[in-house]
Amino acid sequence: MAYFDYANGCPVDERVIEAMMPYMTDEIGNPSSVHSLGLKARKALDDAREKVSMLINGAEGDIIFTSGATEANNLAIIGYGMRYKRKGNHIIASSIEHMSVINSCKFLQKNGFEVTFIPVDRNGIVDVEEIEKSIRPDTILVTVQHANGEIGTIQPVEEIGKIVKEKGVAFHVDASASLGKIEVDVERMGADLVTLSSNDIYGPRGVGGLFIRRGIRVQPIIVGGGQEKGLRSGTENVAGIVGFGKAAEIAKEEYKEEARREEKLRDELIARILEIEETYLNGHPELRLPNNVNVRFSYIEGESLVLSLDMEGIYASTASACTSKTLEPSHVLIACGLKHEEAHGSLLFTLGKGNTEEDIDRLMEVLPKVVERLRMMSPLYRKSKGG
Amino acid sequence: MAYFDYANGCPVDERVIEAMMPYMTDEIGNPSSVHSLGLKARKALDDAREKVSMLINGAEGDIIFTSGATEANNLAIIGYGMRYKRKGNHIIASSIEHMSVINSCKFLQKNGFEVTFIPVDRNGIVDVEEIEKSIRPDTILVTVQHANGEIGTIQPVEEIGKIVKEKGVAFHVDASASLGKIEVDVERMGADLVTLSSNDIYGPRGVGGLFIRRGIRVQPIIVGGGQEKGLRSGTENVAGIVGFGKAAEIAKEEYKEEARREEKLRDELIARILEIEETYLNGHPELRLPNNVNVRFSYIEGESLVLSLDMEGIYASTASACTSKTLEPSHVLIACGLKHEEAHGSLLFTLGKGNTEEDIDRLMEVLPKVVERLRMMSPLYRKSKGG
Amino acid sequence: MYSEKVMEHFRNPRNVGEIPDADGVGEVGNPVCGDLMKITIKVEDDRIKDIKFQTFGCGAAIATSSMVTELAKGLTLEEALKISKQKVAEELGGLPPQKMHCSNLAADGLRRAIVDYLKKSERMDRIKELGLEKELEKMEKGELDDHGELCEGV
Amino acid sequence: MYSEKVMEHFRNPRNVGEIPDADGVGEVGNPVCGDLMKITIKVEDDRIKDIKFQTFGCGAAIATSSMVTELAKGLTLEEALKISKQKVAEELGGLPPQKMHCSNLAADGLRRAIVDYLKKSERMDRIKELGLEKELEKMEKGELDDHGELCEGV
Ligand SMILES: Cc1ncc(COP(=O)(O)O)c(C=O)c1O
Ligand SMILES: Cc1ncc(COP(=O)(O)O)c(C=O)c1O
Repeated sequence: MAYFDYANGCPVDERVIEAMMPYMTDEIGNPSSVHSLGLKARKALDDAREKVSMLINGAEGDIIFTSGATEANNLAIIGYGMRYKRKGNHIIASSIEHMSVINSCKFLQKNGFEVTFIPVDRNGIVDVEEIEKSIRPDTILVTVQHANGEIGTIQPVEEIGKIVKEKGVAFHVDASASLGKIEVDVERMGADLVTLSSNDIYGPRGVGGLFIRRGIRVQPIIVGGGQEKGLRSGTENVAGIVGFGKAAEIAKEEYKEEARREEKLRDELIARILEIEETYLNGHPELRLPNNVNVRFSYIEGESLVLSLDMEGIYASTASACTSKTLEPSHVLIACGLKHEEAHGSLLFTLGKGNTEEDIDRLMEVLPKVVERLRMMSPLYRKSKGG
Repeated sequence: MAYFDYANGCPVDERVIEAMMPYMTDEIGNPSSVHSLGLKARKALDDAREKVSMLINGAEGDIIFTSGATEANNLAIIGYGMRYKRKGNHIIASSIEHMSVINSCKFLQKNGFEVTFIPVDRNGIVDVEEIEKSIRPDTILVTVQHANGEIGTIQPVEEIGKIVKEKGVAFHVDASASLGKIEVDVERMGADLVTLSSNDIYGPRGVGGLFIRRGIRVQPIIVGGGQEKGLRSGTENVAGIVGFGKAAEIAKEEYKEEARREEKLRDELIARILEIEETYLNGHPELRLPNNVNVRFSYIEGESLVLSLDMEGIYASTASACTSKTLEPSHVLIACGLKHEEAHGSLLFTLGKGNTEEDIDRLMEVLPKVVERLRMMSPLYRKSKGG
Repeated sequence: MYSEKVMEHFRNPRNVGEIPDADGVGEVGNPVCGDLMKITIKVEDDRIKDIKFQTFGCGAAIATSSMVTELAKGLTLEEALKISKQKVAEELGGLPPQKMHCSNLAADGLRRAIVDYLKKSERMDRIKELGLEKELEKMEKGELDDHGELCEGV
Repeated sequence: MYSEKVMEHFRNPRNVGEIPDADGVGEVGNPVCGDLMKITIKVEDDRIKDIKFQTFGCGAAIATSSMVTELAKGLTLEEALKISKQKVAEELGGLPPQKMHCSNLAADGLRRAIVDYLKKSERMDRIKELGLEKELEKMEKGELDDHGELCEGV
């Protein structure tokens, strides 16, 4: 077996599971309970908050824990938009944001906002000048992801942050895909709101967070008992949050070395895949997450590639996992200017801690054959070869 | 140690942890991934959905998994209200609903809805006639909890369901506190939307669900990749959901016997506590959750009681755990007509699988002394004794 | 997502390829939508003597193509025209709802191959008899099959 | 929630009770709000010779009461009047924000006990000197202390 789908699902680090376990069995106090078990739970939350904060240099703000990156993106964009709609109702987003950002923007559109989606170049880099030009007196928020989970492209968020700040507009950065892969420093980014995800750093699923800079307000989207300073109600998932905290602590310690390791594997993998004829790299050749390999193969379709690899115990994917009902190709690849048939032929490999040289050898034993087999089945291939 | 705070925090059943574990370490596919690990994850979700559905006789609808009961209540009330606001903008709720219901109603109020809160009697039973009288042509939703987590009172939801159905209005029932304690049968209740909580049945925290009857629509409150049939976006917390499913399976098998056991302990505990002078039961004497003991002690304040018991390793609470900043007493007790000072003097014991006769003996060794000590400190007590 | 039967056909697709001197050729789909199929048939005594497919597309597209060729082989043209999308999906033990329309094209491809055969053998009477004039018209105009319109990418 | 020092005072409150023939009595709070305190003092040579408290309230209310009696014992009236809520909270290693106002009443109770003593000993001049006329007025009208108005329950 060789697993190359870390962006869509990560195992939980054993040390994280160990840290979580007591909070499932013994330390079961509710953080809102007055007694000492409640106090312990409260302390565990504070401790996790501190650890996550340390990973992102977040001392100038607070972390609000959520059920994941999607909820954090909703809270950031819908929550900020609805809170400040009297100030202005224009927001700006890149066109390759995750669907949770795009659909949050669309929610605001239905509620009287105007949204400007900024184009990206062929490598997926957002047009910074266009952002600057699009900022109007009624613009209240700019949202740009740190890195794209699908094509791996890293955005010039520092540069964008500076421009946005100069204009006095709030800046949201979705760092779900970059956290634990490259440096996420909310100060250097100049970000006011930053979305974080636990599973992407080998923490449990069902947990995420939103960094909120001091002085920035959002309106909650889930209301109730007033937990998380009133910004996110619902009994806190203590074990999950403790796990996220532990994962953040481990990431801080280990991610740089691991990133270097994965980067080497990535570069080797890209080089070897591109040896297959009529195969191309998607995303930026250098400004790219250390664990991301996104390629396209002419004449064949991604899903059948994934299924063919699956038959050999190799796990890859076509794009960011979301339950697209429309069978449309990834909006990210289309935004990068790929033709639909090119987008349909794309394949995503994301590396993680478990991957080794051997995995790559195993993959490269299988992949050329699979590509060849599917091409032989494809009417497009025959045509292009003069059929 | 004796833990009497199960309503605010439950340990996770060991069998549940065992069921969850593989989905944290090996079966890490994303349910939206095409490959076979994705398929396994998808099957695990379906399996959990089936198990939760079985527990509530939910074949006539679907379960949407959420991050907890709070989110499910938000989805039910805000989601239903916003979806059907063209049909009418009046909703009805009991006055002792959980804050996640009350604040969802208030959210709708701010968005053009009118909300009628129905009073309850001294025992916490909602005034059914008043519900019937309050239904107007523009009423679109009635929401009444199955049982109250704080005073344990069980509502006549079947009767209410009938009335509501006759009027052609949708019926939401918050069954978070009753699930796994008494029978929750969505058909007998005649409910269209039912809120479920995982931790209350010894499943993990951070997971809940909303039963949605076929034909009923809600607008999502968290948007993104379109998971959970588009009603709840965000990568599914597979391990957590599997845990919830396993907990539901166990509950179906075991809850009745356990409820009988706890009921006996409860009755003994109530009888023995009421032997302390000037002590009274809150909530209904019979229509009451089998694990709920809520009592008030004249002249003393609840928090100091909780802290005093905590010093002896006994864990109880004052009310439903929410992070009240206002120091106001429980809105539930006030709605039952208690005076503020009575509400302040209330104490909540909730029983669970771990409790034994010995726990009760231990508690009853300590409680009378603690009450006596605090009363001796209280200026009210001295006064009443002719001071 | 897919049934065992779908996966079996995906793993071992029947009748892959192109008949060199085919009597009829049917093409459906559009690479823009992620699906393109080409069916070639050999006909003898109004019976499908041989059939082969080529497909660019997802697992469902490949499996349905394979299934259609298996179902059609040996049938009379009239019988072969009765193979519906529904039937193909059933024989495969069902398809995911979102795959029913876009990736289940092979029956249409077969239909077009038959029309092409009848046209080439100048049997317009038979085309009329079998109610295939509209299909022929579309093919001559180079129109996409119905599915093309479903695909938002076009 | 609470500091160790708070818990220590909660566990072992100092000076609990009521001085039977007290020279001054101060009552603050309102059971409706969940807090009521009664401070009794014995005064000799304008010095607090003895002090006791009774409190209905939460952990913070009991701990702050205990702390105030400990701080005040032996001080001159003038010194005792300088004990602020802030000081009490500091001495306890801090209080949770939501407990600062409502449950931290004991300094007010002590003030009222002192006013009561001065009034009973007919020392209106001293009351004026110490700027306590307003407090006296409130007490005579049976008005609640400031805290009563904070409490939404009233
Ligand atoms: C950049 C980015 N943002 C947000 C998300 C959403 O994360 P989740 O589905 O865990 O909520 C993802 C997930 O892949 C992502 O890549
Ligand atoms: C009746 C009821 N509904 C909803 C909730 C909210 O549950 P959670 O905080 O787990 O979201 C509770 C929690 O105590 C409850 O008792």
